[in-house]
Amino acid sequence: MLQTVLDAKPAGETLTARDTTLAAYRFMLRARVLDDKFAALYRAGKIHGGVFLGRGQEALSAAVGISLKKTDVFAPLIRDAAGRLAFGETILDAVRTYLGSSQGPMRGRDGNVHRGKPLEGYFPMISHLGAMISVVNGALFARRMKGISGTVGATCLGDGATSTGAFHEALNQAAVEKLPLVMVLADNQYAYSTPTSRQFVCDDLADKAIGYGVESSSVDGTDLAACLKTVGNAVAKARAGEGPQLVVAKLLRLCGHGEHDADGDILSAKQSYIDPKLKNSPLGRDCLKVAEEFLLREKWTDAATLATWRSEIVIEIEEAVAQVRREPAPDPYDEKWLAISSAHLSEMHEE
Amino acid sequence: MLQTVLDAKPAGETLTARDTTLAAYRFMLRARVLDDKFAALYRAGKIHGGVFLGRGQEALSAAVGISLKKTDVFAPLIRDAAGRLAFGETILDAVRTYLGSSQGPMRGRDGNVHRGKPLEGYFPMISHLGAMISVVNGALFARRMKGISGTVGATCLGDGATSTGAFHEALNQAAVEKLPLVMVLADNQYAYSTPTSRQFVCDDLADKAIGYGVESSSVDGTDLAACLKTVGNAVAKARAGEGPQLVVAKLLRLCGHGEHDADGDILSAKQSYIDPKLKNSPLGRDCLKVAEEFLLREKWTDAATLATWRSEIVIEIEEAVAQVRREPAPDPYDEKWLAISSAHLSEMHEE
Amino acid sequence: MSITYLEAIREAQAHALRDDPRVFIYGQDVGAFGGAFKATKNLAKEYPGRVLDSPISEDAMVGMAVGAAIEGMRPIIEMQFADFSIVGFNQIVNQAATLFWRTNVPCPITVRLPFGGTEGGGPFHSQSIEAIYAHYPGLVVLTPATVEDAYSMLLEAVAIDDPVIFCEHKFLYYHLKAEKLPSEALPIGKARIAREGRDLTVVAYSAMVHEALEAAMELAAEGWEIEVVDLRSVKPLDTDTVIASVARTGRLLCVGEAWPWGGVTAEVIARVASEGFGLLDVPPQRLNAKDTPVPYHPNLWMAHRPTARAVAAAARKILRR
Amino acid sequence: MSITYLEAIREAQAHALRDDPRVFIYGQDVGAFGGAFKATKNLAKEYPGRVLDSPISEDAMVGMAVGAAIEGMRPIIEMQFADFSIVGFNQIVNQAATLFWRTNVPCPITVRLPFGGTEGGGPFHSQSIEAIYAHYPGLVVLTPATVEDAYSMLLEAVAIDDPVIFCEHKFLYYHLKAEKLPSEALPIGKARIAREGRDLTVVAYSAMVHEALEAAMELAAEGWEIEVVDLRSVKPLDTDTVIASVARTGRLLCVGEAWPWGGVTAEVIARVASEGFGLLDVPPQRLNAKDTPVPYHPNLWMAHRPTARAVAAAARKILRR
Ligand SMILES: Cc1ncc(C[n+]2csc(CCOP(=O)(O)OP(=O)(O)O)c2C)c(N)n1
Ligand SMILES: Cc1ncc(C[n+]2csc(CCOP(=O)(O)OP(=O)(O)O)c2C)c(N)n1
Ligand SMILES: [Mg+2]
Ligand SMILES: [Mg+2]
Repeated sequence: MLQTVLDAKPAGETLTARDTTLAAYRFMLRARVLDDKFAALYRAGKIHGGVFLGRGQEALSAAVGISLKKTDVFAPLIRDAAGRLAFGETILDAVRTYLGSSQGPMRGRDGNVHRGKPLEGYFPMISHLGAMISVVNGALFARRMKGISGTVGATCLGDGATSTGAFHEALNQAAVEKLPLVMVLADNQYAYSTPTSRQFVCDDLADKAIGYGVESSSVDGTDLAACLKTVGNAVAKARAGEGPQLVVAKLLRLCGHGEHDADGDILSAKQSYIDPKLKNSPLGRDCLKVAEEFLLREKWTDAATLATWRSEIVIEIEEAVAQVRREPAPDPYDEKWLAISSAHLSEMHEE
Repeated sequence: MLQTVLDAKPAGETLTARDTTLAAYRFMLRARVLDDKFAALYRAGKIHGGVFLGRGQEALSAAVGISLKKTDVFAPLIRDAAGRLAFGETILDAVRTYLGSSQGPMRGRDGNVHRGKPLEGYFPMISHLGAMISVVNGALFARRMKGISGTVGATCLGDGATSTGAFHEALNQAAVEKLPLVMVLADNQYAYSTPTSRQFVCDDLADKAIGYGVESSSVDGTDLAACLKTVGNAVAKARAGEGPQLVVAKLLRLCGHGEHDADGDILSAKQSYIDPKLKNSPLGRDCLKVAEEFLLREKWTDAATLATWRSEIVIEIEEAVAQVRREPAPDPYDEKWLAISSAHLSEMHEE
Repeated sequence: MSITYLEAIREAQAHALRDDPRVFIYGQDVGAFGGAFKATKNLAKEYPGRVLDSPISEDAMVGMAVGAAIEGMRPIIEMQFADFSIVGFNQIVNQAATLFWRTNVPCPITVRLPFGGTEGGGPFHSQSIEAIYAHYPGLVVLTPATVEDAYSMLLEAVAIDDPVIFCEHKFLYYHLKAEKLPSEALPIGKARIAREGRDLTVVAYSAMVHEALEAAMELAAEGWEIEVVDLRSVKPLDTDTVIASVARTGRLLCVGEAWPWGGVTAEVIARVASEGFGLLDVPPQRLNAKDTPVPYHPNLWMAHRPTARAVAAAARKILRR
Repeated sequence: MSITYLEAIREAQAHALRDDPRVFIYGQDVGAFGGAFKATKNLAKEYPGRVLDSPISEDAMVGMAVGAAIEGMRPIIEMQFADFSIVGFNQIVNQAATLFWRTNVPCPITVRLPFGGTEGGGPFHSQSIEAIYAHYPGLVVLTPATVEDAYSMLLEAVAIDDPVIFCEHKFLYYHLKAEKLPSEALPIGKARIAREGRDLTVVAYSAMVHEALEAAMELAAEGWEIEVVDLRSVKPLDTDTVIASVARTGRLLCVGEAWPWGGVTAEVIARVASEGFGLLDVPPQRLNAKDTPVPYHPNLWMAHRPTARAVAAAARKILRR
């Protein structure tokens, strides 16, 4: 949410493209540094289970988060550290979830990218791909029933997830109900190791919109300014009641599928399953560098400021990690082992 | 299958449009009379469970069945009596299944439209809509692996079933594997009572093909000649290796969803949920009458012959029903209550 | 006046819609048409905009209910047949059922499953699948056997804060009748002694309660007094009431219409064996459907599912030990 | 040479591909990449055209396997995690599992489910869902606990004519090792006495066999002789071997990593209570995971699943009665 960043700004002043782009860039940077930290913690054996990064996808993701309002609904996926931060997630909550702190929103019950705060419109993904879309539909539907207007719901998905039945049913449902859903597809050329040629045959994922009767737009996912414009437009259209919007961004995953997947990291693997041609194509550009170059070229900032921002963020993240390390881990004896909220209806199997 | 009907024809002679159309018409007529008989048996309380008719959809369905070869694969749905007969099903087996005869292909274990003979490429539907498509894909895939070429797999679906995840996953799968699948959609304007406006938003279901990267064609489902041509072309293309083909036919269901659904029968209900405007539109034409008029106009047959055919079919069906009535019903004591074929691995729960 | 089990379900929904603006109904053909079984007859007219036809998208139907529940609504999802809920299974067991535990946000949705066998239903319109829902943490699974329970338990299902799988038996829809709707009811989680007896406890639920009662009548003529426990809810399962009954009778037969492996009957017997072992005078037994798909032909179907005669026969074996 | 549980699974598939031209493998990332766990490493290269990457379409993956099976093939489907098989559940339980009974045409497909908890797996990469498959008629459900069984049972799974749910435990993948692959094996459907003892029968399967064995060692130090039965296959379930063991020990503890309601432990106890009641000296007990989703944090996870310590504690209670 742009508002959160720009709270300092005197009320009434309108936001310039410069403001927005700078704010978005800073979320990208925060996400990149945070992801790098998670990767380092993973290598150091400090994280249980998987680590999933958004490297190379920060421009798109930040554009989604920043285009939303606090009162909107957002269901991010595994590569959306930037979007999450831009939507209002704190670094602390991200770290808490990865480290399983009992103080985090998931209280050690769920971890890594499976985090959110449903009552704040920030929906925590379940792992089953495509499953969050209809949940966002439901929230939007409910708001309409309650007479709340102007809400948008955004959700992110990869190219591979378009092959799920859940994706299909939910996008169609949004179209039938004419819901203000913005579905953002990050076509990063691979689903884990599987290239898009084994996933779909249409020329461009945006073609899929036609069959659902929804609007679509395509964007270069490595270009922050373009992402801001395209995603911003889609959000605006959805908010204006023009129905579901599909946004398809082309880009490349600049990391392994997860941090366990060394072969999937085109940047560092000796032999990667990622086609090196893609790396050298425009898709393979690092959106963070592209954004920096853009900002410098436009003279919206300078190199020294960029360096300061980065070091500030590094410190903030280190502090967050240090703090979370001191927080108590969940204690199984204190845990309420109840899967339902109606305690009187739950079954305790004493062992 | 055309061949079965025209077996009498000296080998080598090519089939004319006249031959094909007449053969298809006769399957339509057989299906209509058979369906009417099932409806009568239902009203007389002689059928357990539901009865589902294809009234108004015989032209399309017959066109599918007749366009296939004996060695092809066919997975029909609930409104495909005509296609089933044209693909080679006997009236006897249809009656046996509806009446639950132990001599039928389903041996009283399954009934009504849930019938087929898998080893003959005639797949018996399960009820879950969309679930048969990937099964057809699998058969086509297997044949390709085995080096068998020239096979086509056809499957039929309604407008409502396009909303299922199974439809999406399977059509996409066929596209990715470039399988010779012909998916025939009967857009009969309703799914049970639900109009297409609550089911999808695209202008025409054929638009869906684009997102899957498959070819599509549209046809007036009330026009036999058009159906034969369009479906025939699609089958030929699939057979020639051009990948999956989507055929969308527009028509109207001229019966209730099932025979229990009096309100759904636009022909006889006083007040139907079917929009009367549709009945009076070209979509509402009865394809059987349209075909008869066409045959007479072309002078490919005459009214007397049509009447003879009908009475011959009536007799054949009455005889089949009479015969099946004499066949033994399944006997629970003789039944092998084993859900798996490896008898040594099955569990017998003695009660 | 008399009211059927099906009408009770309609009335409960009308009641819920009337009293609670957060309630809405979503399912195939539930709108103007009133549902495949007419369980929502006229409700779309009476509550405009709150009873909506869904596309044939069971996964998205449930997902949307979860999202609406997060926003404070109380959606009721009608599956056209329980058997089709399987294509929405993921959203039920992995989305709805995990929400509270993961996030502390409750998920008050009700999924109505018209379930169980009827004549000619066949393999895909007859299934009793309560056990696979009960296996997952996070769900409440209800199986009303009476008109009164159909009504009061559905109302309670909508009222409670957790996802409820409401298994309404199609076989009971039309022929089960009551004089009037109840004004009070046992709470969910309590089983009911449907008939008292001291010789044998027969535990049943849903349609099987009626087979058990009929068997009890038959056995009464032979001098046996059978106690019939109607579980009402299979999760939570009221072990206490079952064990108290076994304490009185010393004998247990558990009857279910579902498949044997891991069904309600297995769970009940496992609990009684663990927690009430000493109360059992003879081995507890169970009677289930056969371990095959549900057959189409009535001859086969009647042999596939437990009937009053089969219950009586199984009971006699236990009584004679 | 030493071979892991995971390598045994790879070897079994290589063996099947080599010996039977009808076998092929289909699943996400199983091709050039060799699968998320590398269970198909190099197989795509060694058997060109027979190890194929699928789209992320579990429903269509299973449906396609059924169609191929009808055509005489022997497909192996790899689910990336057992938890995701739920979106292919309908095709498994309603399509594959009903085919033979409905049509007399067998359906020889094998669905591999990498299942069970590991550290940090969390709610959706840890599930043990064998029970919901076993509940449905028409499926064979296997749960190998050893490297040898992983190999021989997978080979047998591919060979038999029915749909097999092959539950391979992720926790055993890397750390369970054997000297060599077996040349002979118990047939599917037979349980195995993993350790002999006369004081208590502990029935377990998959990873829990190892917790049970560890508990048995711990208890041996206290003078107790624990018999551990490894079920190997949960459907069919070898009741005879279990009952024969209970006949020797008079005491039964059943351990499962799945949720309690209607799990394998319920089924085993229900059977022993019904068929071997008189052999039990004290009430049979079960030990399961807790009835909540599987937690992410190892502290919680270790308390959620039964561990050797928990097994030993539960065993002591039974032994002291
Ligand atoms: C239904 C389902 N099947 C399989 C998986 C396992 N899985 C997790 S991420 C992934 C690849 C996703 O690819 P894509 O959608 O392109 O997203 P990306 O990772 O490229 O961002 C797979 C197969 C899953 N999470 N859900
Ligand atoms: C997954 C699933 N959900 C619900 C049903 C119940 N059902 C059977 S037919 C039908 C309507 C189908 O409509 P359509 O696909 O348009 O075919 P038509 O009946 O019009 O030929 C429904 C909802 C089902 N069979 N499968
Ligand atoms: Mg991708
Ligand atoms: Mg239709």
